[in-house]
Amino acid sequence: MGQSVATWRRWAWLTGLLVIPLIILAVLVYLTGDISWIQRASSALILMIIVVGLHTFSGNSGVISFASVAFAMIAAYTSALLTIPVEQKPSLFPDLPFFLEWLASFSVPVPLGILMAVAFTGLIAFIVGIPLVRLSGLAAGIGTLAFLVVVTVIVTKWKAVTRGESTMVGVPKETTLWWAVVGIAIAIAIAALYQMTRRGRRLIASREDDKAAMSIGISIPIERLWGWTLGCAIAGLGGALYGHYIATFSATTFGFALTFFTVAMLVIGGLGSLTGAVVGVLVVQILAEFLRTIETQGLGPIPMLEFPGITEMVLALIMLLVLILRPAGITGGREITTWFRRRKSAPAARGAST
Amino acid sequence: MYLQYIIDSIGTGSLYALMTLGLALVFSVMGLMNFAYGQLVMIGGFAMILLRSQPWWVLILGTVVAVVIVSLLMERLAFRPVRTATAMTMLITSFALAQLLQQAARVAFGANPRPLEQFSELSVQYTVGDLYISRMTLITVTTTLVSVVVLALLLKRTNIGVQLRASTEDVEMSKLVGIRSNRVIASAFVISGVLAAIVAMLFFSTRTNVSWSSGESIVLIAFVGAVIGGLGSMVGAALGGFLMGFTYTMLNALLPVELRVFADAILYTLVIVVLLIRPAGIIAAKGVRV
Amino acid sequence: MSLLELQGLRIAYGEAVAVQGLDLHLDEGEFVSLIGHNGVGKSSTVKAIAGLVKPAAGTISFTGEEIQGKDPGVILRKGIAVVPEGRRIFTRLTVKENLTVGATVRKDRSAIEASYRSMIERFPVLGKYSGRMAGLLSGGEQQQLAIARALMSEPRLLLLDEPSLGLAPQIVDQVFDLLGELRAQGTTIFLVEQNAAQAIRASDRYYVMRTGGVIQVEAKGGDSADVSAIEADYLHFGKV
Amino acid sequence: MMDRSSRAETLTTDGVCVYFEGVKAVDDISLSVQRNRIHGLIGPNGAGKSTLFNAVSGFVPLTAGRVSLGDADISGWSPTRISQHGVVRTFQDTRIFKALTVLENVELGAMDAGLHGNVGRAASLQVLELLRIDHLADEIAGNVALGDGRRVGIARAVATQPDFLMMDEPAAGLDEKETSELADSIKEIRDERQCGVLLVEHDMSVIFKICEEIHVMDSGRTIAVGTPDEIRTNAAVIEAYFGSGHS
Repeated sequence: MGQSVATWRRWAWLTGLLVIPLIILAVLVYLTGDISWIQRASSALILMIIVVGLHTFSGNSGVISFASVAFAMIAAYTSALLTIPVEQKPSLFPDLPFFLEWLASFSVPVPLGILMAVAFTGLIAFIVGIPLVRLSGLAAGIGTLAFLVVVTVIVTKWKAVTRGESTMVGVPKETTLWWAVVGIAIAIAIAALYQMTRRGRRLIASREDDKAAMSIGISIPIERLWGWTLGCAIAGLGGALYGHYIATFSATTFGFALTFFTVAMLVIGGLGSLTGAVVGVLVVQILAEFLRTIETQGLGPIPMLEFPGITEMVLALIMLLVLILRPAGITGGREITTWFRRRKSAPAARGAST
Repeated sequence: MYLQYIIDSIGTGSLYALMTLGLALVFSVMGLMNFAYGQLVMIGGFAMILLRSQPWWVLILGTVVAVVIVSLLMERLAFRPVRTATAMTMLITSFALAQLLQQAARVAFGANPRPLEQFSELSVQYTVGDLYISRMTLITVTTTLVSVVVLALLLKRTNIGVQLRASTEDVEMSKLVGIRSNRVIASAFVISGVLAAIVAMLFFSTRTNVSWSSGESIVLIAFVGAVIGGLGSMVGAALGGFLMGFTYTMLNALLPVELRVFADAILYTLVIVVLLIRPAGIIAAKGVRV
Repeated sequence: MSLLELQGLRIAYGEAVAVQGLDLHLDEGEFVSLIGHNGVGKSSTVKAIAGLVKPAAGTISFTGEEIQGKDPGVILRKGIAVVPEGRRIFTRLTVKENLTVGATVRKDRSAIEASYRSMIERFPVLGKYSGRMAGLLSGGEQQQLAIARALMSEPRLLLLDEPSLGLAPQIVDQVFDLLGELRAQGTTIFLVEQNAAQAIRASDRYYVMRTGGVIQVEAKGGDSADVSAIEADYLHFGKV
Repeated sequence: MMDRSSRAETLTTDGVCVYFEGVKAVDDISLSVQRNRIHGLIGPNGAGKSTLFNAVSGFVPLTAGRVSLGDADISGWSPTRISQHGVVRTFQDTRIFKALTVLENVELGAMDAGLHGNVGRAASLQVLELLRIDHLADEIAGNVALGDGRRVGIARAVATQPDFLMMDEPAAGLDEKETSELADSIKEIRDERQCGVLLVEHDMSVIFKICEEIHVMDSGRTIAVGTPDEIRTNAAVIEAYFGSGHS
């Protein structure tokens, strides 16, 4: 690609600074040997992949999307359909439509299934992206939300292929904490590379100032389509891993609640930076687990508070406070690497930007 | 046969139109898409349960007052501090607020839906030839028409209405002529709250229960309707909501049975098509920040 | 005591200094202009007086009271009404609504109604189109409306930012005639203009603002020798 | 990115009109910018210069008339396409990418000329040097002073290797020293890059110092075209700047 050395160095720094602490965290959790903590860490890391995917499009383009969970859902179902053992298929999917009949006698190992699911998700994203990326602002929000509804309805009602409202069962349960760690490392590495190389930087330019971007020959729909396709594929990676993690799921697993939580985590972390995506998920997830522990078993002197909804309620309240006190999110939309860079050029950092 | 479908669709469409109005009004004065609007309707539903045994005028008044108070608190505590933040931050703030209210209702009223005793006097059916018109449809259509007219008169004829419209067009200039933006925005939230209470009363009168999650589907419809209709224009918003309800009911009536389950998918695909053709909505208002 | 007095005014947007060390004053009943070309900080000065930007340093006193950094509504209630650059009438309000909204700070409805009637007497075209959407008026009519809207608050000081902007020459003449009439009727006017010659001729005194935000001259009167000196300086014709 | 082997020699407008709701912002303007020449476009505030500028660069649709680049009709093209074909503009409010560094801003411009990675970086540094802001390369663009920000915006446009560079009031808000340095820089850019320059500017010192031809607009129409010496003494120009009552 002919990237400059400096670009590669910055990529390595950003990826390392984000991934290494996550690996350390995962190892520490693993060493506790506590199954429930390992499970929580795994699902948090998988969720983080979806949020990194969301950041890759929304963070870099500044255009809101509610569709990343829809792509996670598509990937989870695709990978499930590809990897469920052949012997179970006739009883699970007795009425496959003619163009999908080959699925009944077809099964691949889970890693391959995940890869194929990610590729398929990327393809779907590319196709629906051609019209969708032309929308901006609230229209983009509604357009992607409408897409989420369409996917949800199809998944819920297309019984022959998705088992409809019944849960998907027989999905190989293979995702472990280590798979999740590898997944997030790949997602972060790709997302970091994308935003430092020319396509990503053009998309960021269009976010910063659309008119200026056009004035130097940047085609905003094309750059958005790239970011959208890549971001949706990354979200697909998260979705496929999640499918093989929980093994039984339905459309409601990937509903509005998850959608809005992923968007909220991104905004709370700080929209516009990969660091924000990672930090947002970590902070919200740790907080949620902490509250859930109080709700179900109490914590130290705090008694058990067994009201359904109390965890979500307090979590929402805290999210609200973060947004009110720090509207630009915890990181303010800056990457972890800029803290180092800023120090380097400290004498020139005059005044505040407006 | 078709006429019957159209009558039913007009009933649903009117209710949806009313849902979008309150949302669009707040959007037009402060550029906020208030996701917590659906929770106002939900709160109205619970207020109805608590006041069910009271005389009808107490029930109506109590519901309106309860919803308006929550609407005002929302503005003061959550939205005023983020008024100058990005549209995205405001949107997510309203989402967090919606979560907070929803979960608070779950904690307060329990996870299971609470039954709401039916209003038997509303379920009367009238027969005209071979057409059926329920009293509820008539009430809904009338209420919507009256609300739209009252809102139009309010915006057109009163000082606060003129100030609201001035602020909608140019916030800085409206400050320069001495309009107190805090008061104007608060009054938009009051009107929005009244509309949400009316929606709650119409909506839950035909349902048998109220649940903490009741507000979710309502806000989705209102949100989508307001955007495709045209934000910042009240007529556009009402039209968008009406079309959502009308089209949905017609699709359910006219689609062949095997496709009927996909009515939502078809409706939302149509929404995407409308957005692509007219990103600013069917009736686009000039100079609205999106 | 001056009606309006700016002392050591400094306005900065982050790193960019728009106005530096500006001093000027204005007495009751005077017509004073501030001229200078684009980008020298004239509009920033107007915004600071109107309360739309907070000065970084210096004071703005009105009737002896410091008003810098106060809200626009507060400043308007003290008696400074603004006719902003680009007019900024409310295009989707009717002409009459634009005028009544201009009187937001006043309470007495019958007095407002009386002001409205006197306003349409002075600006017959506004009476003629009172029920029309203001966006349908021509540029000159919109400028009259913007001035009338500001007058509806019964200000002690009328502050105008580039009222001639984008208007045809005859219409500009009309606007200046109107300002002259207002002056004759005792309205205190502070005019910020790029159209130097007409502003100089219309006003009692004028200030010239130069890049860097420093007031270079405070000249009196409007005799022709003075004007051509300013003109030379203004267009930089002499420096080439 | 685009094949610029056949570089156009002229950028012309023929009878361009732009009306907004009945207001004739630009009314029948014909002008021609030659490669290797610096053209000034002046006129009082509200004369329609910016609208014309936006129309030529594709940001505002034409009501009538035609914009041509060499023999090609570029009326109605998107801003992206126009800039890809070598007509690149700057903005009065700089519109630099504030969150990126100065160098990254300019590199984005270089990408339009097909220069990436180390090559693009080297080319960008060269442009920064030409504009004498190479010492700011690693600054976050949002943190630089106004005058430097203007130069970043110009550098970004120059890095696209334009055939025609359109500058919208580059000297607004700069002090006298900065303005004079900027004028020198514009001349250097033209000399080194062999591009045509269309310069909208209020500061007459810049216009008279570097322009070879000046086009004067008032109320949407052309009132004079000529060399600096002709314009300086043109009665219509003086009247436009000082109002009809004067003379």
